[in-house]
This record gives sequence, C-alpha cells and structure tokens, in this order.
Amino acid sequence: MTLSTLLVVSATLFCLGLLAALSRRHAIFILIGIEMMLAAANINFIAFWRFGPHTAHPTGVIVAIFAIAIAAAEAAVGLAMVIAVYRHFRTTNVDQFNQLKG
Amino acid sequence: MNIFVFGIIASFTLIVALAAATLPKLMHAALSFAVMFLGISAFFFLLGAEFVGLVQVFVYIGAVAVLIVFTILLTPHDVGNVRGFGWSGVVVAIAVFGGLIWAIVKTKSVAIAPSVAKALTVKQIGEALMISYVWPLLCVGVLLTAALIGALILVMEDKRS
Amino acid sequence: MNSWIMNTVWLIPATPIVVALLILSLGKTAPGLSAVFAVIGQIAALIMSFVAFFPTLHAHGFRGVENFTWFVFGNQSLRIGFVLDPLAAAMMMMITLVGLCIFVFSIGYMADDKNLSRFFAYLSFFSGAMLGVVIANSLLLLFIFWELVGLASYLLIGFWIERPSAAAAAKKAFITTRVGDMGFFLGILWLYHNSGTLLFYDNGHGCLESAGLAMLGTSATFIALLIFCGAIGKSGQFPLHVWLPDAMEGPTPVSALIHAATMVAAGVFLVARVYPIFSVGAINGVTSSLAVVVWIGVITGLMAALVAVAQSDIKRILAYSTVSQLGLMMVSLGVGGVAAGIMHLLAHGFFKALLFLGAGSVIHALHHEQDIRKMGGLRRAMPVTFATYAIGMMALSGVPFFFSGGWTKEEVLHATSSWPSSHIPHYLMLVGVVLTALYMSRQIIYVFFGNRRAAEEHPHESRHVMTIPLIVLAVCAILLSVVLTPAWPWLESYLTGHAPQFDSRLLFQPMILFSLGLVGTGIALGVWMYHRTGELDPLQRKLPALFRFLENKMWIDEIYDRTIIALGALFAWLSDWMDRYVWDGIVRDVGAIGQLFGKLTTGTDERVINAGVDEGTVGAQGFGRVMSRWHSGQIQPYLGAVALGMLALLLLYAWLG
Amino acid sequence: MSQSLDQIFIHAKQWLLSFLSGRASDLLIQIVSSLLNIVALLGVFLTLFALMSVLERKILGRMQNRYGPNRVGPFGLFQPVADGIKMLIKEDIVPARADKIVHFLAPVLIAAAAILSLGVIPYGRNMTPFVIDGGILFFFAVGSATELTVFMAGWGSNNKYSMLGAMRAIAQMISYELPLIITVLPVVMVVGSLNPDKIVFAQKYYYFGFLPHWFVLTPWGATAFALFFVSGLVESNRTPFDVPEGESEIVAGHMTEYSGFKYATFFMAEYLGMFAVSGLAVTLFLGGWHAPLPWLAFIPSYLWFFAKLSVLLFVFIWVRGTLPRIRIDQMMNLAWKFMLPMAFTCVVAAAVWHYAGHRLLAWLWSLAVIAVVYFALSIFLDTRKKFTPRRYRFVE
Repeated sequence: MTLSTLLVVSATLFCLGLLAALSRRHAIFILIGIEMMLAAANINFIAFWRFGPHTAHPTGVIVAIFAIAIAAAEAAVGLAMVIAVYRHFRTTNVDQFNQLKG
Repeated sequence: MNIFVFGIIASFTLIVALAAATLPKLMHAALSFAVMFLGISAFFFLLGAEFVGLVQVFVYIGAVAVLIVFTILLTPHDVGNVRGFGWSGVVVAIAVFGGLIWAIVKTKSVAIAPSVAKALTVKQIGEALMISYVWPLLCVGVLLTAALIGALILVMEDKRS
Repeated sequence: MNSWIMNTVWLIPATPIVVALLILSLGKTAPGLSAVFAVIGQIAALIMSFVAFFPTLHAHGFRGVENFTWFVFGNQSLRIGFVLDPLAAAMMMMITLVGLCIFVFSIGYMADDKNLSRFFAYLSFFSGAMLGVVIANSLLLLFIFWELVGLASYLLIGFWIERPSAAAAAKKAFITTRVGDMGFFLGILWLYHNSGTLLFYDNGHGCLESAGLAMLGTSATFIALLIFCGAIGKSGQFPLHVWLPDAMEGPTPVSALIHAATMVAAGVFLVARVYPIFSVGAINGVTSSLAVVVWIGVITGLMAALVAVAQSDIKRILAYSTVSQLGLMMVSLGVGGVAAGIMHLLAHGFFKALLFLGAGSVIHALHHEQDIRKMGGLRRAMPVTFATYAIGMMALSGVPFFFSGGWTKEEVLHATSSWPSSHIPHYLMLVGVVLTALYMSRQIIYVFFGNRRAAEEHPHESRHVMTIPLIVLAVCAILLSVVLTPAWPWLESYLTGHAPQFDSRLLFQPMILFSLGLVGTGIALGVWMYHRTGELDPLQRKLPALFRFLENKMWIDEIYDRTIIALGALFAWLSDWMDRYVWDGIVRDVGAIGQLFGKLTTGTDERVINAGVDEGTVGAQGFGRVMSRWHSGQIQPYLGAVALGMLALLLLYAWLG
Repeated sequence: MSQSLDQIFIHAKQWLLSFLSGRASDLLIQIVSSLLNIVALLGVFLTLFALMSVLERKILGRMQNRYGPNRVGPFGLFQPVADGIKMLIKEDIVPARADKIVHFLAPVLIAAAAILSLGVIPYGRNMTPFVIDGGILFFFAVGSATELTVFMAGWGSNNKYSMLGAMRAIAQMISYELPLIITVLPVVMVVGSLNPDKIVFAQKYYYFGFLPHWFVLTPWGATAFALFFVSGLVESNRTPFDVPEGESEIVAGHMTEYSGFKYATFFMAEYLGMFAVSGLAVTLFLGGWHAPLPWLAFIPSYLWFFAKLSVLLFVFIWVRGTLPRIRIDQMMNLAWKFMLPMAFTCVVAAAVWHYAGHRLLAWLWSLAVIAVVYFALSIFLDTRKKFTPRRYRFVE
C-alpha cells in the first residue's frame, strides 16, 4: 500500500461524489455528493499527514477535524435550504429551480 | 497494515459510495451514504487517526445522516419527477476521474510507503487544538452557532402565511 | 487608609442603585423579597457611610478626593471624581439613617400595595442618586445625579399612576424643577468656559479652590445666580416652590424622603457645596449673589409659613413647613452661616422625616383620610405616634435645650442678626418662628386633641414596623441636640474644621430666652386660638378674606396659570399660526420654483441626453442576451462547469510540471 | 491467591493462545484473540440478558404483589429458554409493502451497535475487550448509530405507528444524547483522558484509608451521575421514558411490524444497550471494578464490576416498577431546560474543583456552583404559577 493507491481511492470517491452532485435530479443528492467529496478530501488530508515527514505534528488530523465540523455546518444549512426551497416550489427537482435564468 | 485489509475496506467503501450515488430510491441512497462513512472511518483507523475516525462516525452517522433522512421525510415528492439521471454529469465525472488518475500516476513522488510512526493519542490532538489551533477552534464554534441559528431561521414557518 | 476609603466610596451610592436594578429585574414575583433587598441595601449604605465617617472625624478639615478621567475628546479630557469631606460624610449619615427609617416604615405603610417591588426599587434608586449628589466631586457628576434625583422624584410622586392628580403632580414637579435646572446647566457651561474645569477639588486646580476662583472674576456672580436657579427649583424656593405641596400626591414615605433626606436637601446642599463661588469678592461676607439668596429665602420662609397656617391637609401643612424651613436654611447660607444652615438641614432631616412618618401613621390608621378637620382625639388611640409626633413638633417649632431644631434655629437666627447688610431678614425670621410654632400647635391640636371627628370608628396604633422607625427618629431628633448646643458645638466645629470647645456659659444667652419666649408665644397663641375647634377654623371665622387668600396659597398657582402658562399658550398659538400660514407659504413657493426648474431640465434630458444613452443600451442589451444564454439558472450545469474548470487547471498543471 | 483468582480469565485466554504461538502468523493470533474476546463478551451478556429478563419479571411481580414467572424450571429460572424457543419457532412476518432490505437490516444493525458499545468497558483488571485511546468517544460514536437503525426500523416497516414511534425515539435520543455526553465531560476533564482504563485507574485511591476516590462522591460527580443515569434511562427507552414504544398509544413503536426472532433481537439490543449504559456509568462514576473499601480488594475485580452493574440494573427495574410514563413535551422540556444547563454546570463545577486547590475547599466551591444553578433553575422553571384556580366566564 502506497500513498498513490490511497489517492486513487480518494479520487474515485471524489468522482462518485461529483457524479451524485451532477447527475441526480434531487436536491439532497447535491448535498450527499458534496459530503462525499469532502470525505474524499479528508482521506487525502489524513493520508498526506500519515505519509508525510512530520507525523509528530497532527496538522493533517486537525485540518480534517475542522473540515468535518464545517461540513456538518454546511449540511445543516444546506438541508434547511432544501426544506425552505421545497416549501416554496413544492418540488425538490433541481431542474425546476431556474428562477435565476438570465 | 497490509494490502488485504486495505483492499477489503477500499472496495467496501467504493461500492457503498457508488450505491449512494446511483441507487434509484432516495432513502436507500441516503442509508448507503451513512454506511459509506463506516468505510471512510475504517480508512482513518487504518491510517492511525482513530480520533478522526470516531468523530467521523459520530458526526456523519449520528447527525448528518439523521438530518438527511429527516429532510427526505419532510420533503415528500413525486418520485417520477425526480427520477431523471443527467448523463452529461456522468461524462464530466468520468473526465475528471480520468484527469485525476492520470495526474496521480504521472506524479512519481507519491508512490511512497508509510513511515513508521508512533500512534497519535487523543491528548496530542487535544493539546494541538487547545494551544496551536485555539483561534480556529473558536471560529469554528462561532460558525457552528451561526449555522445552527441560520438553519433554524431558514426552516422557520412564516407566521404571516 | 484614606486612599482605601476614597477608592471605595463610590460603593455607597452604587449599592442602593444596584439594589434598585436587582429589584426591578426580579419583577413582581417576590414583593417581600424586594423590601428585604431594599432594606439590606440601605443598611449596607449606612454601614459604609459610617465607615467613611470615621476618617473625617480624626483630622479636622479632612478632605479626601479621588479623580479620574471619564472620557477624552480631542486634546481635552473630562474628569470626574468623588470627594469625602465633613459636609459629605454628615449628609451621607443623615440620608442613609433617615432613609433606612423611611424604608422600614414603608414596609408597613405600603404593605397592601400591589406594586410594592416597584416602589422599593424607586426608593432605593432615589436614595442612591442622592448619595451620588453628596459625594460627587464634579459639578457635572453632581448634575447627573441631580437629574437622577429628579427622575426618581418624578417616578415616586407619580407612583400611584392611576390617579390623574398624582400623574399631574409628578409632571408639575418634573417640569418646574427643570426650569431651575436649565439655569443650573447654563451656570455649569459658563463655569466650564471660564475656569476650564468642573472638578470641585483637584489639588489646587479645582473650580472651588483659589486658582479656579480667581479665573472666574466678575462673572462669578452670574454663575452663582444661575447655579442658584437649580437650587431654587430643587429646594422649592419662591417662585418655583409650587411643585412641592403638590408632590404630596405621592405615598407618604415618599413625601418624607423628598422633604427630609433627599430631594429638597439637594438644593441647600448644592449652595453649601459651591459656596466659594457665591462668596467670590465678598466684602464683609456680603456679595450680591448671597444677598439674592437671602432675600429669596426670606420671602419663601415667610410666605410658606403664612400659607401653612391656613391649610387643612395634614401633609400640605408639613409641606409648606418644609418650604419655610428651607427658606430659613437659604437665609442662613446667604448671611454666611454655612455651618448653621447645614446643621439645620441635618436636624430638619430627622424631625421632618419623623413628622411625615407620623402623619403617614395617622393617615394609615384613618384609611387615607388627610383632612385635619376630620381628625381629632387621636391622642389616646395612637399614643406612640402622638408622643413621637409631639417631639417632632417641638423640634420643628424650635423649643430649645432638648430638641435639635431649637439649637440649629438658634444658630441661624444668630447668624442673621449679625448680617451687616440689613436687619430686616432677622426680624422677618423671628415672625417666621412665631408662625411656625403657631401652625404646628394648630395642627397637633386638630389631630390629637379634642373630640373625635373622624369617620373611622376605631383608629388604632400602627404596627411595630411603622412605630419603631418613629421612635428611632424621635430619639435621633433629641439626641442630636447634644452635639448642637452652643456650649459644645461639636457638629459646627466638625463642619467648619475647628476643634470644639466646651463652654457652659454659652448655654444661657439672652438670645435663647428671647427665642424661647417667641416659641412660647406661638404655641400659646395656637392653644388659645384652636383649643375649641370645630369644623370651621377660627381664623376663617374672624378674617375670612385673609384665610381665603392663604388657603389658596396666595393664588400663586392661579397667577402662573393666568400669566406664564397663558403666555406660553399664546406663543404656541402664534407659532402654530406662523407655521401654517407664513412659513408654509414660503416653503410652497420655493417648491413651485423648484418644480418649474425641474420641468425645464426634464425637457433637456429627454430630448438630448437620453437619445445618446439609448443607443448605448441597445448594444449592451444585445451582448447581455448572448451572455444570458449561458445562465440556465440551474445549479448542476454550474457545478459541472466548475468541475471542468478544475480538470482544465489540473491538465494545465500536469502539462507544465 | 486472590491475585491469580483475579486474573484467572486472562490466564485462561493466554493458555488458549499459547497453543497457537509459533504455529500461526501474528495476524491469525490477533484474530483468534479478538474472537475469544467476542465469544466471552457475547456469552456473558447474553446470559445476563436471559437472567435479567426473568429477574425483571419476577421483581416487577413482587413489586406489584404477584408472583412472577414460576412454572418453567426451579423458581421459573428456565423461563428465558422457553421464551427463546418460542421466539425462534414463531413465524417471521414481513409486511408486503415493507422495504425488505431495510426492514431486515434494522434489527441486525441495532444489535451490532449495542454489542460494539459493550466492547470498550473495562470489566476487571486487564479485562477490557477492546483497548482504544478514545474509548469513551467510541462508545458514543457507536451509540449514535442506534438512531439511524431505529429510523430504518420505522421507515422500513412502512407503517404509521412504526414511523411515529421511530420519530419519537429519535427526537428523545438526540435530545438526551447531549446531557449524556456533556455529563461525561467533567470526568474526562478531571482525569485528562478519554480512555476508560485510565478513568478507572484515576478512581483507585481512598480518602482517609476507607472512603473511595469515586467521582460519584464529589458534588459535580454526584450531579453528573444523576443526570447521566436519567439520560441513560431515556437512551435505553426505559420507563418512565418509554414514549417511543408506549403500547397504549402507538402499539409498540418502531417494533410494531416485527415478529419472531427479529423482535427478540430488538428486545435483546435494548437490554444490551441498558447494560452498556450502566457499565459506562459504573466505569465513569462508581469506580469501575475497584472495591468500595480497601480491605475488600481481595474479592476479584470483575465480581465488583458486576455487583455494581447489578445494583444499577436493579434500580432500572425499580424505576420501571414505580414511575408512570411521562409525556413527550415534558420530556423535551426536562432535557433542554433543566438537564442541559445542569450538565454544563457540572462541567463548570468540575473546572472549579480542579482549580480550587485544597480538597475540602474544592468540594465546597463546586457544591456552591451546582447549588446556585440548581436553585436558579428551580425558580425560573417553576410552573406552579400555571395552576391558578380556573375562572369561569358566563354570558352576561
């Protein structure tokens, strides 16, 4: 197991998140996809910390912890927005949210 | 650490992640999403960051996944309307995937084995958080409070209507 | 030791104010608790005053000052501070002790009121604000607390807010004192302009110290008179005395607090505090500003004493008596007897609080009957109230030897007799003494002697919580005379900073016998006139015209109504008319001109400028239409674009590196 | 003698593993060691579950003035065996419109979570099945998965009672998870570790030679223990907080559509969760496996642990036999208005304890902090005012 295999796994996870965010029509999938991408990024942080030269300083771990905290906040606000948008448009299909169309 | 355990965890995580991204039923996808974090936290355990793994499980399975299923319950929808699948997104995702893999393979400096390191204790993380990163920690606290209040205000029923 | 005292002296006014806020924050939940808090706060203030009193005892002429910068504007800094000298310490002792008695009395008197906690919060606030006035070392800080005192009096006079008369009286008190405060504030500004400081004592640079006073020059007279305006308003001097009798609309403990310890004392205290400004350039102890003080005091004292003779409301009589006594104090200050005036203020605080609380006890027993003609014969029903009330009456009338009021009044008369400018004030004050004894004996005969005329069948003695403060105050009124006798004038020397000397010969002077005779005359006259009283006042029977004149307070309120208030109404009507027809018309004309100009410019705009802009916008619109095709308004294409951009960056980076 | 008796299970395990050493790879030995731990854990706690189910019924019976089960075996002790057989041979019904996979996975996962959370508790000297630095965090991380599994049960059943029950369960679990976790914080703060073993070791001393150094004997520890215990009652859905499965209101909550062995699994998970919470309470506040008096230390440590555990379990049963169920709004009010502030107060009191210096002084100070907040809360949350005499209004 080398760093590159881990990176390949996290890149795959990232692209699966991107897939969920880009191709699904339900608004919640965008959030799920973003959370997956963030998780992939967290794996990278931890991996680079673990494989890097300074394992004594838990910098990567700290960044991951902050990322988790911020992702939780993002999920809370995002889901609240989904509910608010649903109340307004009576749908969660993101194709129909095109009020900003130019 | 050996390649066997790693392979099991990686395939488990990626299969569940694929399920989360593609399962037609929203609830199944959300539950797979929750299970995926078990795999990710296993990665963290494998990499010696037990604390982050536990926090990941705690936050995502305990809180975010519950939030998501609640949101799904609160937004009943006509299933046919949301069933669609955008193939352009698949193309973009595959293109990005190709680009990333190409970049990783091309970069020689990442093909390294892990160094032998002492296990990271919770105390070390706590000291780092409370000494070196105390301001970011406070900022995150403020951010979480703001997010809490903001989320509440967003979903609050409008009294007038 | 001293610095420790000075660093913590601010706690004395702060404690009651904090207690007031605490009580207000409790809300109506626990009225009993609020009373307990208020009393505890007052006891704490009393103990701290006592502690602060000690250093002033040891060194004669002690003066501790603690100044600090409040804020800085530009290159100037505004400094405020606290001062502790015999004047402040004695005042604090009096305020906290009398206040404590009144607080305790209120527990019984206001027991049935549903807003008890609000009442105690205001009382505490009132007491704290007055303590602030006393220890302020800056005219500005004093003014702030002064206004807080005014606010508290407004809140308390209008405490029974559901009564229209109480609300009106509160407004009247507030507005009338505000007239005086306007002058006071102008005086402060003028003083700051001339001397550059508002601190009283500041190591020789304060406005009351020689360097500061020297800078005032001739304007000192005007500054002093303007400051005196404030004292006129607060201490109810003629012509701004009209609010004080109306302030009787508040609950009786409030009247006691206003008349004895806090509000009216503030005016006299102010004059005593800034006395150096009044006496700038004095010849033989006489300046024009002090002469004004004297004459205002004389007019007030005599007029109020006359009016008091013909009043029938038990509290109004006491109110006019207060006005009259304040006039006496002002005279004393004006003729140079500062110590005598302050001593009279302190003694007056005790016995006037005693009288008011005694009146409150009577009123409480008679279920809020205040007309003395409907009282009578309460001597047996309320022995404690009667005994203490009699002591208060003796003290107020100025019976010498045993009662504090006698000695202090003696000092005042002594001071007036030696005023070089004129002897008329002295004689008029002697008349005032007779009148005081007269109306007080009239009141006490009406209330306590004779037959029972009250509608209430069985009036009974008040509860212990109300009688014990009366007894305490009565004891104080008597015991205080020990330190006031001319034989051992301890309090006077304490205030002036000399060592007291014992000289028993001074106890018996012809002056004292003379005044004893005057007081005796007054009391005898009262007994003779009123010993067989009915519903109709003997004076009213004999001299109905004079009685009506006095009963209606010399028609001063009516005169104000006809003159000042009518003038104000006229001005208001006039300015309304001007606004409506004159200024409005001008504004309309200006508007019309503007409109015309606007029409002209519109024409130019539309024909000339718009044409050019229109051409430009058509081009921009076309470009925008092309660009807007890219904006689907949906989030996923945007996300995809971001992903593609990331991919492009990645490829670029890989290609370069 | 007592030493060897104390470590008898450790020695037994090492003896078993010694057959493998030298013949198998390290990984295999590690796996076998873990398996042995798991087997021991499951054996002990499933037995305890069986025992508990019959004892609960018997004790409840005594409390309600009747005999409990007393037909099967001596004193009815074989009742759980009979129950087990009955559960196994019952028909397993899955509703036609149910989400089959989710419906099946829910009981499995809920039991798994409960068993996992049992893994980090030290049962005796050197007897922690799964040693991990952040053991307490592990406990709560695994415990938080229960919410999702309850939701799966409710949603997968496709039944409105199940869904309502699941919603209630999640609402109360989330609400009470906060006090549950925050009351652990003072202990963690004072010990300075999330490791259960270290927390137990920190309580091994005795004041004056006889008074144990347990955290429950400090003001903040006593308060935190009380709060923790109540939150534990809620987390394990026990009376008086059994709102999610109140049979008189919503049949059986999220377990309505389960029958046979799946129902038994839910039942078991609930009991295992109860054991886990009690075990954690023993570890955190009651000195873990330490003896209450120094001269009783010759009794093996695991016996002490299970003695304390049984006392707590008895209290669970006792509470169930005594108190009626409370309403969901009362529960939420209790959690957010009283328990959460009190839990934070415990944290503050523990900090005061830590910095106050002298022990007696610290004791008094932290008691003062808690007492002040307690009385303030009791004044502000006083609801007696609401019960004023009713006023009737008539048409005039």
